[in-house]
Amino acid sequence: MTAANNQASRYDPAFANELYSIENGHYIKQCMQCGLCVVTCPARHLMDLQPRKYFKAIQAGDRDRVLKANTPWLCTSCNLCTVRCPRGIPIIDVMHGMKLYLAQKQGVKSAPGALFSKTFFDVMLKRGRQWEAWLTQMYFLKAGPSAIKDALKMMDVAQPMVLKRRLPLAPAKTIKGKSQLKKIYEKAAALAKEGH
Amino acid sequence: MTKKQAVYFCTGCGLGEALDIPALVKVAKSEFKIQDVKEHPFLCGPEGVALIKKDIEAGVNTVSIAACSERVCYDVFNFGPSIIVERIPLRERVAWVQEPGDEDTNMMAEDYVRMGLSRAKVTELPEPFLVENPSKTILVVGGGLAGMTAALEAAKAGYDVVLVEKEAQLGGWAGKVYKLPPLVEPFTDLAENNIPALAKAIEDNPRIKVYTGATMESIAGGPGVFNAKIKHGGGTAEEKVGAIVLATGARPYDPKKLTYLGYGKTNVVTHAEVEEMAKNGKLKEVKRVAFIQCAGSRDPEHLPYCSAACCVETLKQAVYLKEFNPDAQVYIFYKDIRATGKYEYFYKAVQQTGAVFIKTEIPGVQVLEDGGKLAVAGKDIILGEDVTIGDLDLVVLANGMQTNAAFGEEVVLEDAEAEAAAAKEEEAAVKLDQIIKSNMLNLVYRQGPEMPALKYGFPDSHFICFPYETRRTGIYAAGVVRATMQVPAAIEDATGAALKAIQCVEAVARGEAVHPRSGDISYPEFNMNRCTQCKRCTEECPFGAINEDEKANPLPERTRCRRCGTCMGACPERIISFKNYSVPMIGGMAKSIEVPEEEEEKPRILIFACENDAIPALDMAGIGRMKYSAWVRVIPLRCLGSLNLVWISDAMSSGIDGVMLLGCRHGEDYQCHFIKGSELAEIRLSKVSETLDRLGLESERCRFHQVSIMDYYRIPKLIEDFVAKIDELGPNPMKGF
Amino acid sequence: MAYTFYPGCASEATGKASFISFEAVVKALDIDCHGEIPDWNCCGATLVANAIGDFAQQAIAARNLALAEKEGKDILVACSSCYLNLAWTNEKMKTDPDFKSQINEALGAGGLSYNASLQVRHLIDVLVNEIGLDKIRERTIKPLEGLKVACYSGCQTVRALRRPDFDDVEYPVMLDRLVEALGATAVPFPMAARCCGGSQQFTNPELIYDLTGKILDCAAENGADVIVTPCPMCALNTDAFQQKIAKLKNKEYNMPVLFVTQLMGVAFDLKPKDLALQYNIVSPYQKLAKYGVKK
Amino acid sequence: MANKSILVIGGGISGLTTALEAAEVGYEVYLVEKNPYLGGRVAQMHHYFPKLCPPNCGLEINFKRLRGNPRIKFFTCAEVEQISGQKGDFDVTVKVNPRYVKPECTACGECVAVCPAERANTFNYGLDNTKAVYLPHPFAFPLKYVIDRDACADGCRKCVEACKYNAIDLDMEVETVHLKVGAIVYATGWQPYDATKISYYGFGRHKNVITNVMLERLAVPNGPTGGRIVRPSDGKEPETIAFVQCAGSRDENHQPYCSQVCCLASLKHITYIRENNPNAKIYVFYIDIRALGKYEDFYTKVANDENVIFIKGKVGEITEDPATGDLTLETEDQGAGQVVQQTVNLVVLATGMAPSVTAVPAELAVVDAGGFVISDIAQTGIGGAGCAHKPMEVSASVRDATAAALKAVQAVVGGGK
Repeated sequence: MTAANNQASRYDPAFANELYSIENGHYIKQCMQCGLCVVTCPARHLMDLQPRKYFKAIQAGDRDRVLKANTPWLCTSCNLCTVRCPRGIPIIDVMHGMKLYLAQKQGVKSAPGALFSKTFFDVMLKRGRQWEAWLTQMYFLKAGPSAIKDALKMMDVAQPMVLKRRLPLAPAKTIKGKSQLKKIYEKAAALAKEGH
Repeated sequence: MTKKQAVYFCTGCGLGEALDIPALVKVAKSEFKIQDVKEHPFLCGPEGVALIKKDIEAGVNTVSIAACSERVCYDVFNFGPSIIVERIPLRERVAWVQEPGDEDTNMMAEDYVRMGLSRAKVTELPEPFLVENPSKTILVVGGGLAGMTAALEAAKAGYDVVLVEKEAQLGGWAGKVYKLPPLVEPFTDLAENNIPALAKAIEDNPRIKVYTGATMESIAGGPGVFNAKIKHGGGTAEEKVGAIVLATGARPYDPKKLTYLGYGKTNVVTHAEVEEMAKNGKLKEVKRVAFIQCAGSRDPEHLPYCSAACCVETLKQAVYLKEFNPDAQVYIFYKDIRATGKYEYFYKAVQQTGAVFIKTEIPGVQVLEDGGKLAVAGKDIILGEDVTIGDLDLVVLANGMQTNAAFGEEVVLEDAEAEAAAAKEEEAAVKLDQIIKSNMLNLVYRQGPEMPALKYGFPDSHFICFPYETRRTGIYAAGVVRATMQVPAAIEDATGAALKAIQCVEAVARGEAVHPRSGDISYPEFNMNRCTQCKRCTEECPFGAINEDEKANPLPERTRCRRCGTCMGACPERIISFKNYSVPMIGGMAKSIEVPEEEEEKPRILIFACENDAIPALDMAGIGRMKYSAWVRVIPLRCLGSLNLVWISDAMSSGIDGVMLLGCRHGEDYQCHFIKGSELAEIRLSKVSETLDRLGLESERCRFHQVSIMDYYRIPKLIEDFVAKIDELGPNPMKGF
Repeated sequence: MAYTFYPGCASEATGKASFISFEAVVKALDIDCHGEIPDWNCCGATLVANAIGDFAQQAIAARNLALAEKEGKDILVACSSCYLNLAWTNEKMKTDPDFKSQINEALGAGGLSYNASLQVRHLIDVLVNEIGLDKIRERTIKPLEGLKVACYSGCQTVRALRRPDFDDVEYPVMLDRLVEALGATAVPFPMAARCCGGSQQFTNPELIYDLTGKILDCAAENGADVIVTPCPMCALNTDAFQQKIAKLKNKEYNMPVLFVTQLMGVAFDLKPKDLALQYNIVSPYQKLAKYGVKK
Repeated sequence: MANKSILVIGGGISGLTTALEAAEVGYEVYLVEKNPYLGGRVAQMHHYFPKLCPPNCGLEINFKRLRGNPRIKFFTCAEVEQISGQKGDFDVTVKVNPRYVKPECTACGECVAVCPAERANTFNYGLDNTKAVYLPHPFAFPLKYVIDRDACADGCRKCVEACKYNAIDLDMEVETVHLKVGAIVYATGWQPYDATKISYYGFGRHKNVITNVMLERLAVPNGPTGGRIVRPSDGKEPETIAFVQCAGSRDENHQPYCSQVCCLASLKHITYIRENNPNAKIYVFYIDIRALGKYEDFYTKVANDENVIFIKGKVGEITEDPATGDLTLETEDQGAGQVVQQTVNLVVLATGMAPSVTAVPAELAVVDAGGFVISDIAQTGIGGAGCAHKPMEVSASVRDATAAALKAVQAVVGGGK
């Protein structure tokens, strides 16, 4: 790849436009690069690209860097950047959109956050409510062998939880309107797809 | 008018306690032979005022009020236009700054009474200078956005207007653009080019007479009586006008000087070229475009200033590109996005079109040719890496602007040059105004044909508080000829200039001065019998108000005069005076000061102070009860530019030990309301040193200080320092001669 | 003012103590909140939008609003994350007509609709602004004198509406006032609305250790005896992860984490079972002993 | 017949200008000012940029113009209460609040000497106190004292007894004045954006976080510190100072527009500090430096000072070290590509301009979302001038106010559309 080509991919408007068209993606255009989100973000020290640069990379259409960045997966939805953003960008909503985009593009196993979110959703849709103990088990099962090690590291936290009956292993109630919920979801997902 | 003088002493506000009032009464009665001398414990109260009014009814017409400063109680002591009122500021300048009951305090008060009464004795009621049938027509030179706005706004206020445009059609630069940036809420949408509508409104307005394809051949006269000759259609038209708005605009910075940003390469264009392309529908095929901001601007090698409008213009053109081709991709290389005020909304709106902003250093980006296409390379500062944007169809240089007033040769006044050279040998010389022959007004003024230029060739004005301050009375520059600005600012500027022009013609009709001595009806009279044709008055008048005939006799254009008295100060023969302000009058005040014998060891220091800033500052020192030396006596001047050196030599020869001048800051950030007054005074003072030395006097006995109105806390210290210096020098050897 | 209650999924597991003590406090203060939204579903928490997008998640959340509207009473929420989702969805329903019609189209697929007639209120908001601190002070039988409390509002509690309508979004004070009405001392706690790491326990555990660690440090440095929070997620991270973080940082916190309703229960002198202290991981008994709390 | 007189509301630099410019054309003007003095916000400034000259210099000229012009009638302590009618024929009710000091006041100051009560000095943004009877500031025009009755001790009449001129009337009541005018110009100016609303900057919590307008008062010789720029916490001269630009401006959570003056104001403030302390080190945190036109020269001058460091990045958190009162700012330094913590002795927030709240009749005039009065005076007979119209610096305000004078003239002569 020549240097010029490399540069071209760094400023690829087609890629920028693709991301502008995802849910809430259009907000990224109005970032004026003040950098307030960066100092605001509690997870910034773990990010490959801190939020401002992440948005700048999207505006530039820098495909490689955007696709590789762990930025959205570190977002905790604490909302602080969103309430502070001087340009009114709902940053956590943008991050939701990016996470959905990345999961669709790269598969739910490409990032732990993608898998966890998907598992959470699956449990919820199936039962109408969350069942935290089940969610945890499902997640580690789906994540595969390497995750088991992580799970074991968590045992010191999980054990007292179980002891204190805060992770009931018996399934919680499911709701009556499960199919109603599913219909609502499906319709909403279809509408959202039409919307952009 | 036969004077009938009366003097009133107020004993309130501590004056009665601090001063020996009977002694002051005695000065008035015995030294000035004034019969009507009264005192009152509360002169500004209803009873006190009634007392004065009763005397006026009985025939008193010259009232001296020995009480507070003229800056206060101005309304209660106003007895109408036929009564002369002189204020003797015993409160702020004596009682509140001196030890009460002290002998020296009282001597000081007595001298103030003497100065006040000697002034009251000779001052006269001024009568206005009225010209016959003054014209109230406004001449607007330049038919672009600012000029058209000024013309229309003046006409809407009921004034006749003559509008002169050098091109065949009205519109100027704005007439050539495709659209204008947003002008109204919500400041996100481009405005349609309203120039045709403005032109139509002007055409339809019976008050406006338009000359297109026309230039100013000459403008002679002054406010109310300008004689404007307009070159037009092969001939010359003549118009009598009252005031002028100069709105000749700016021109884009010459792109030929921007080869370092790729100008000259195919498809590297300027803002103006994009406007043309937009108008001709040539942007349809353009897909990838880079703008380079600050092309020439903010660059010491080119235009050190910011051209103010280019950021918004680029944002506007970015919208064009999207309008013609929704797939267009815009890149903007910038240093700072200067979309000020509500243009922030526009900036955001343009971001929403998907334009990419790249912060970079402008001399530093490179424009490259890349296989029939263009590429721009530079450092993306906030992404932290070098970038190259290639495959560009167009590179647009935001090439800024330069005032039209900056083009042309500089005026060299031959004799002035010679004199300046001679003066240079004496070190101090009055710097001549830079005047550039830009062929816009062609004034028949002795000082040169155009407005004096400020930095970068922009004509007036330099003031913050008074942006329509002008050094050519009745001529107001507006729009981008005066300063770089965005479109809404140019519209406001032109509207304001129209108001000032209207105000000027009304003031001339009333025989009044315009800013800053607005309302003043006094004017300088020249006793030509004694004129020696030295030309100092014509050269030093900051407003170019005095022409000359072939024999170098001054020809004052009275309506150009701003009544500062600079000519009066300049004249070595003292032939120039106002009815209520003259060399003998001020000299008389100085001479009225009683100079004690050397043995008494009571030196006397005379302060000439600018009434606009130094005098209020001295008042503030009084209000703050700050103490300063009892040796000083202060005489206010209209402007230190009116300082005549004879006052200093007279003071010195009468035994005054020192003279101090308090004037405004001068130099590039001058604060003198008459532009050059304080500077001239300092230069004159430097010339007097030689004379003093010849008299065997130390030139350190005269001192000049630049002070501002806020220096009141510093002035007592300046005075003390000077007193110490005088002590060191010892008494004036001229004392008693 | 009458309310319908939205308990949220945590009420059935990790945040069980919140649910139990809430019910007791509602009773003690005689708050007119006598039933859950019938057949409520998960609000989507902070995760569902990642999997299906904001709009679809908000449609799911809106099902609860539609069900509640049938009850005709405003919604009271104790869980901060649930509050965020429900209140924000509700706000958009009220202010964005396009959004409203789209959501109603989705709800229509399930035979529901929502006319945006309700308010969604957070427990703290209702306690401070509706019930009032005077009443809480009055009801306080055992003033918690001398108890130093770090009032950890949590980030989502105050930022739901993205406006400072209900409390300052950065430096909340309502919880402090509430705790002070119980006779306790609210210590300065600049991290009151800072993130604990949220639901990243499995996906980015380092983040939890780091952020929750900072919160624990801040509480300790300011001399707090206990942390009080309304948020189940905040409580989970600061309580369940406390030992682990202490070990990682080689520190000792011993900082019990109480739901605000548990603390109110102590001050109101409610029955031990109503306080639900048995669910707490870091034992609170020692710190609360002088207020008559026994195991 | 249309009424040809003009009402100007607000006696700051814009209002004075509109009033004087119209009156010098020849129109009758009423000027209504809510403070007990004319001059408005600029009277509180130390210097103007870029000439670094004192505002009182220009105000003095304006007061001189006012003193000599019989066509202007002005009211201080006065507020417009009600406006009805239409262009060319407005009825206006003006409420004149009691000054408690009559026109007979000679400003001798005897009352202050005996007054036992104090009040926060609003002219100095509360940085010090005055007596309950006070002169608003040394250059106050008109030079008359005023009493803050809320600050008076119950039943105290010491000032009344001390005044030889019987100029104090503690029972003075509100007066109502009715005016008939043809055009109305709002020149009510601006107020500094309330910095406590930007809670992460800690204004109000951290003592050494001040606003730009407070710095003006600290720099001015007649201010609370006699012109010494010192920290509120300990009165020490700061060695390191940070300027936080766009504090509340260009921010949709606060004021979405750019206030236009804050960049230049901070550059000016840097000159104050550098003059005060030749060793002071200054950090400026900004998004864009907006120095239009020839103001660029001023920017260049300040930027060339090696003790001044410009950092592109909006400041996030400001935390205080309670022991020293020092402050640490956290910002993304975009040039360096990293988050930096900068500890300084003093932080100055460059808060922007919020329009001053006024009772603008909605049915007669147009006010934008930010509260600025934007209707065309020539068309509606009511509009704004200066910072009541939009955010701008002094010289632009004067320009705008002069333009407003012409628009008002057009309105009363019927020349507008």
